[in-house]
Amino acid sequence: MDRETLTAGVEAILLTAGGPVTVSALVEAIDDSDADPGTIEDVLASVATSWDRPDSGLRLEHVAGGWRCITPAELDGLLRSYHGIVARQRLSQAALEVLAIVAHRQPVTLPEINFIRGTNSASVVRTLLERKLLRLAGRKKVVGKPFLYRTSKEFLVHFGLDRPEDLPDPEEMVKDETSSGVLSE
Amino acid sequence: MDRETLTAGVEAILLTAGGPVTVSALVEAIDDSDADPGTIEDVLASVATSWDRPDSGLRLEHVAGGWRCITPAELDGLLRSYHGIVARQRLSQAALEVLAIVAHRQPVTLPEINFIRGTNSASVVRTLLERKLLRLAGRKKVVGKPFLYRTSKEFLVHFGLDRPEDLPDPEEMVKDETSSGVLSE
Amino acid sequence: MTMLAEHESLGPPVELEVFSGPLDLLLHLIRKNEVSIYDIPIVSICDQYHEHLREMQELDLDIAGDFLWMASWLLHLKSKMLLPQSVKGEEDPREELVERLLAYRRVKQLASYLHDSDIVRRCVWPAEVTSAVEQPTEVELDWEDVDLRLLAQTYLDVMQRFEASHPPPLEVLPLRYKVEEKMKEVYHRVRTDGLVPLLRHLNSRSDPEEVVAVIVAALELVRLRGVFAEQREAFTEIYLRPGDRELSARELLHRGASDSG
Repeated sequence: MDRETLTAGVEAILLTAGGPVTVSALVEAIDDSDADPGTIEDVLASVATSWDRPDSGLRLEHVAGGWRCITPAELDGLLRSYHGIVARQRLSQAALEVLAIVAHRQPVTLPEINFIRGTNSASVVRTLLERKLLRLAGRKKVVGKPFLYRTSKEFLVHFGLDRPEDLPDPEEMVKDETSSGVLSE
Repeated sequence: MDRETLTAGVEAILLTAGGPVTVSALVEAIDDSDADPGTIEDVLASVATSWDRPDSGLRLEHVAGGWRCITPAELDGLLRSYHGIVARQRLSQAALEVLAIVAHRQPVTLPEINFIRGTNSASVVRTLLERKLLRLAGRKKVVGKPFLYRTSKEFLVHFGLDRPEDLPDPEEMVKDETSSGVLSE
Repeated sequence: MTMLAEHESLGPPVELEVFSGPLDLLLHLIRKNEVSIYDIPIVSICDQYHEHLREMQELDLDIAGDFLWMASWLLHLKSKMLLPQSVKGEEDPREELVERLLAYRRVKQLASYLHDSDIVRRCVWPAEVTSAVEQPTEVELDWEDVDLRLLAQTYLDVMQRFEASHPPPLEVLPLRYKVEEKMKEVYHRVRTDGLVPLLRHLNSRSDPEEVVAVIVAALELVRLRGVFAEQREAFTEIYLRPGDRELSARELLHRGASDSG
């Protein structure tokens, strides 16, 4: 294996490993007469150098378990900003659960949601209201007059439904069918 | 922000994103007067070029409306060796046919898919939904309100497409082969 | 099990291609016979199609209804084609079949493109660096990926979790025997007979519900001191004898009323 391919291979392994990579694991995976531990160490050093530039978003770090890819610490602020933006497009498991409960049992109150989930869902409900996926639908005529919640127009649009009644029966939706054999070796 | 820091920042975001990153998300995250969409596109192009070398294990591709970091295909053998992956699943003929129908005619219902294939595709559709290659996109406004299906973002990423319309037109593909006078496989 | 899976698990005993549907099989026959899709020799193709189904049956392959439906369509076309030209009318009876085959062939074309693409794309790995900044504590979903199916599955999971932590209360069926009746019965019998062997009395009842009612009645009578219970040794007969209080009709009713309430 030529040095260029070796370097590319080491980089690719480091970038798909999801954690520290040892020299011995690299030697074993590459399994080439040109790839002895000394050469691999050499390649790692050159990768580390080539990444260590001001216009690079990658660094190679030597840790207890081996070699690991990281981003330079000075870019943390930027990354935090990006992940914050992405988070707005995301839904937590808790939010999905509340949405599923409201969708299938609407109109429903917060105490009812809390009872079903076994945990306080006030902040989740607030977030879903802010994201306009839930809406207020009056108050329930019981002690304390709690607010009633329903899914919103935006909710229907997202799921391609005309009316809340078009929501399919969950059992039917998930019902298991005979194995399909879609996948083959 | 100077160009070097900008490049490093874009690289770091792309490498930690875990999926395609849009230019608009980059602009919003960097939030800098120097980082207009044009400049970001410029930076992306230069990053793509700088990674596209024989000694690099990184490539930049444009899929599903965004930019995504991948490893070059020719390093697959090495990566499989490192990750210990021997055999690999492939999509069955039935699954590929259903994907082709949905990709080409979306949104489409199960009865429509069944008619075109001449055979029941319910279990295949179900498996493709589970694998997130298809997604439910509401119900059709006809008797029985059948579900509508579309290809997913995952489908675009898996097949390396920017949009579903980027698939070749089957009409053209068939014409090519009839002009050569032979009915093909 | 699908034909595909079955075929694979057994290993093909003879050379028999697996088709993804009747249109697939039909296209195969047209190709094999090197005939034009626009001018299908229906009689011959129909016979070959049926021959193929017969082979599948011999291999005990489960033939889906779709294959049989196509078989009957082909037979229908065959009978039409055998009619003299003048009787057939102007329209070619094969027209609809040709259209279906053309549409399906386009699907196969695109499927074959996707097949190649699938193989190539599986060689591409996502390159990723885990950043120290964003380590989401819980799995978050892309709102774009949330569809009706995921919503339904989530709802079922939540309700299942709820039911597991809130087992339904034991269902108490209304007793067919009223404790108050049994109290009256036992009390009067003890007053009349002076000594009643409780276990023997219970053993003579075949209905467990009645046994329960009698035991509860006896315990209640003992509590009210209307009867006394005696047992000489463990596991021996329990005798009921009159207690030191005479019970009013109201007292005999009281317990039963609160019990059924």
